[in-house]
Amino acid sequence: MDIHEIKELIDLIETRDIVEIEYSKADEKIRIVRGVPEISPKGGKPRQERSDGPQEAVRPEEDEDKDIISVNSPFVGTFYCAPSPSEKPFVEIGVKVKKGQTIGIVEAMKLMNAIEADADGIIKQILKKDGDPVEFGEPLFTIGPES
Amino acid sequence: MDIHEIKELIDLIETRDIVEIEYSKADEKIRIVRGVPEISPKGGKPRQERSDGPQEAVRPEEDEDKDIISVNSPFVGTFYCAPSPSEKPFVEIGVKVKKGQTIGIVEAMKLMNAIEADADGIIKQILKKDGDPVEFGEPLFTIGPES
Amino acid sequence: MFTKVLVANRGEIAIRIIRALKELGIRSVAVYSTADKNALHTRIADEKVCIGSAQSKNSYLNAPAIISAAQIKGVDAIHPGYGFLSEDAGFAEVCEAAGIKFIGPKPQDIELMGNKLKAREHVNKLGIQVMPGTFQEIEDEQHAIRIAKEIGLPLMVKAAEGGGGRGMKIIYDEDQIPNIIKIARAEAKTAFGNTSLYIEKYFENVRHVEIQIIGDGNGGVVSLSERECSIQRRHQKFIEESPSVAVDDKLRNRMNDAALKITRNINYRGVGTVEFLLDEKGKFYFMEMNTRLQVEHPVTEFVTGMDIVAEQINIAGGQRMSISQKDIKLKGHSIECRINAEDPETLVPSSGTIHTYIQPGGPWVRVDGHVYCGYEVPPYYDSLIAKLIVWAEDRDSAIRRMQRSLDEFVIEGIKTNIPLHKKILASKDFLLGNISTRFIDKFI
Amino acid sequence: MFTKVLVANRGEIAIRIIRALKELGIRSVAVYSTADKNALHTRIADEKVCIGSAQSKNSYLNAPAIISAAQIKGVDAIHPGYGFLSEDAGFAEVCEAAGIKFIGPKPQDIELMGNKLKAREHVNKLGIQVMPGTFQEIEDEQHAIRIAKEIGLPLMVKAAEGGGGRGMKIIYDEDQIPNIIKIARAEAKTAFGNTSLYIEKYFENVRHVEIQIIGDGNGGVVSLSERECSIQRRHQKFIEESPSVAVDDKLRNRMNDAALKITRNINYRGVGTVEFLLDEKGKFYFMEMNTRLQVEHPVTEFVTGMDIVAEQINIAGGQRMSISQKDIKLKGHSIECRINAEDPETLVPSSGTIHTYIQPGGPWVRVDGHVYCGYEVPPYYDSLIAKLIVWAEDRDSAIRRMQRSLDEFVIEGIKTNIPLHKKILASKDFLLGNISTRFIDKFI
Repeated sequence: MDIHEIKELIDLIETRDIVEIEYSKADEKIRIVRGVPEISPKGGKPRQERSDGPQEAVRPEEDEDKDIISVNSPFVGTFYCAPSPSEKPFVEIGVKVKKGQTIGIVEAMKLMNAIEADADGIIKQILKKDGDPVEFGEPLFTIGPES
Repeated sequence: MDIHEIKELIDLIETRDIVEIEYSKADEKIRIVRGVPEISPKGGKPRQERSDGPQEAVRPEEDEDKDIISVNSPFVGTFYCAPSPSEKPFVEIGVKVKKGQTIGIVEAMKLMNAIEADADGIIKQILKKDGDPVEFGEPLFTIGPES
Repeated sequence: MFTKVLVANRGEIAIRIIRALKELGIRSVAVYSTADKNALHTRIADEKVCIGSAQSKNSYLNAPAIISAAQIKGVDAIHPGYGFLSEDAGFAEVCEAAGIKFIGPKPQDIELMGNKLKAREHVNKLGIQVMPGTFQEIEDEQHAIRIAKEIGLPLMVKAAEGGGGRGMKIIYDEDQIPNIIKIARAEAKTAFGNTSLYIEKYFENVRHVEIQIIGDGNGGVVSLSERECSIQRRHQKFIEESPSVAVDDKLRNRMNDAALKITRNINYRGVGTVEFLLDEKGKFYFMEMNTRLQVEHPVTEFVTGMDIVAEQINIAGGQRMSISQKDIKLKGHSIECRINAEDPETLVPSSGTIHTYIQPGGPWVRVDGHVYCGYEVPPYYDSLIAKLIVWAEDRDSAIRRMQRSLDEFVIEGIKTNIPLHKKILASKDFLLGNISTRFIDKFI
Repeated sequence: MFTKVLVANRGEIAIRIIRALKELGIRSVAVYSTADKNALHTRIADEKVCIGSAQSKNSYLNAPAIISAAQIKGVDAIHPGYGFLSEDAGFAEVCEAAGIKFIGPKPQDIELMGNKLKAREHVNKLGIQVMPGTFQEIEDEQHAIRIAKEIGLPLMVKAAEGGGGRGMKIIYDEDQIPNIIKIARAEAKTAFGNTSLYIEKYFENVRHVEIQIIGDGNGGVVSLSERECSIQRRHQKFIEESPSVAVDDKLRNRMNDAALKITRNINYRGVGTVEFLLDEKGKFYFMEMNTRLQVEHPVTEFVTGMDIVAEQINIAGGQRMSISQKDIKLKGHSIECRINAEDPETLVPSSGTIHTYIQPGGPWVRVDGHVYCGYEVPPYYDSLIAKLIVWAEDRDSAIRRMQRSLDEFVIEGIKTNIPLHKKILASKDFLLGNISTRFIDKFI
């Protein structure tokens, strides 16, 4: 390994979320350490909510499964799972959807805003119930790949 | 690896976000550690003194030389280096002292408190001048071993 | 009275309002943008709703999202604070149309005072001296040049829909007129969505003195007297006090009367501030009226003992004024320093994480802030992070109290204007009360 | 007046005094123990001196070190704060002998009031009702039993050199007498260096109401009226207010008169507090007098508008009273909650590092504290870390303001008594003012 290779490694370490690279040759050993554990903001760590307002939305398990995507509410308003109270829900868990397909509605100020699937796939979770209030950015659905 | 390569590595470590480079040759080994942000006592780090009161006493280099000991003031008061203004100082730098020997005086409320050497050795530093005010715990002398 | 109120704002003023609501036993709903997830106002409110992304236009200026949040939370009223939607007559109307009380003036009063030309006309008709200048918008450069010849240079070009110190340009030289008109029009278009401009005389050595009024919409309007707001930087207030050293009892009465005339005439409801320029001879000129709660309301609270925000909420809830004009007496002296997260030299806003935060305290010191140790100041909003307000028996004591409070205030991790405040407070001219709207320019 | 003053204390009261000195334009010198290297009082003072190791007896109670520090710093006066050396007549004498003004009463007044038996005698002679009990110290167990028969059980055994709620034992049963006398004597010896005990009647359902007075030593003594301090835990005050719901104008005048009689008689100089027990029928009994600044002085500052610490310093500097009795009017209502670093259940002091600290703010909220985010609370001293004081137009509003302030107060990393304060403030009996010195016992 020469100085250029080392430079390349440094470029890598700087641009990627990597903090440590170890490398041996005989019998090859490699050690790459990813992004520093967030040094939690000591002193400023916001404490747990004590508001009795809505709790933080349960994040879908994005991290656990990279293929699962979350469809979030683009508006603050009221979530509806069906076009009207007398009709069937747009989707149910396990149903196959196409990108762009309407899968729910968020009403804000009497305006019905269609919520569309962001990707092709299977509805994995429906995180809100019909008539639930939703905030901006709150996850409504998760969509996963066909298994 | 020659001196130029080492210099280049030093340049690298200085200019890039890197805190550690390890390198071996036989069977190649390399280790690069990226700069972990200083985990300074976030939030609580007391800021530098802005008082115009006495500055923190310069600590004698205890850490650098374990054999050097510091003689600190046991009282808040006024330091004197001699028994009386007309007499010679108890000690001077380079003088050999015995444990228990009087090497200075701290006056507090008209009482003269003898300051004794804590150990046998040589006076390395006299950190206060005659008549200086001293605080509790402030270093007055350092004593080192005979060299 | 209300049982639940949504606060359509952020930062220190949202906190101020939530505090008042709590003290009145009214539930509070905070709204926040994604950038304000950890903001203090969301933590002290009883409930909270995320209304949009970081950019103000998507959240705190997003009227439909705010109304929608109000509806899903079932609130009785919305308090707009200052800035954002507080002087948007359309928003006030939409609130009322949605059956939600707007805690502020009647929409037509917001509109009247929001258009500076209409406001000037209204006040002029009442026989109160307005700033010398035009009552119509400027047609073109030639028109502006004619006006310049008529009232004399220097002049100030203002946006008719502007206000609060924004959208203003000074003309010192006739040659500048075409160019400045062009720039001002473009800026007014961007900032206020309206190209209307008008021209006022520009006075150099004057004070900005404003009168705080409050009306119940049932004929009751009282004046809480003046605030001295001459210490400004780039037309933004920097230090405010009450009372003003330049105002004696006689002048105070005259200014109060003028402000009351302007507002009683329209049976004003809510809090408002009538801004005057005061010249060296004690002559005052109407500039504009702000139809909302003011940043600097605490100095008036300190000297009058009145909780202005509580009174504002009570009045919006249908109560009558709790106090009559004769009960209002100024006691002692109060000063406010606006603590901004900005470079004190360049005024560039400073964002980042605050890693040390020690607030001053002790007798007659009030801090209205929204930051804390570990808080990350987002780059999207106003740079005001705290207001430091003190009270004392007299002005000299108040200045000394402010000085020691500024000395105690430790904020590290971001830059603030505290060093500049200290310099001003220590200056002889400030101490003597020799101040004008150009104080800081001369001072720096 | 003074040019430089040494503050012989730590914590919030050292800070309070340094603030007053700064506002008066007097240089301040902080003293500190090695455990208080990073303490806030050392950071806001103009100068500072380390006077000894962590244990109070080596530093804040170390009179020679403090005098020596005063001498090397060349101060004119020493302010002792409360606790530590503040009621040590010997220290006051040593100060004066060293040519340093002691900011406090004349040594003989400290001594008179410091010996509770002498104080009782002094007050009794003036025709003011003292607590039923003895005027001599208890000779032996038999003597104590005779007294018990005379004035009836329950009784309180107190240390003659005690005070401030320390060194007190209640006797409910005659059989307990020998044992309690023995224990009390041993404790008094350890705590106050003196075995003298005396006995008072113990009242169960009474209030602790005290009168704040201030005298200039030149014949001027004024009363700043009462503080209600009945909410106590283990004889330590917990919540204080002014005025007291149990005191009407007539009773206030009578209590003020009694306090003035006691202090005018000795031409009292400095601030002081005359403590009374007040029974349900409005009858009051002299308990003791504290010859120093009181922890709870801020509630009196809020309702009178007087800066008690500034006045105290001015008087020690030779000035006359700035105010006469007729100018003192109580306005509104003030409440103080003492925030202690302690387990709210067990009362065990809690030391450690504060990693989150968000202080309440806004209108009429005052915090006198000495901790900050990142501060390590040392285990050596009193558990008081902050006083939260509010003011409002009336008691109900003040309670609501205190409630919202307690809700806002975030202290993490150590345990505090905030949860207990919240419980008390929310209780119906507190709201109705149905309180007595046994309130917390009954409440928990």
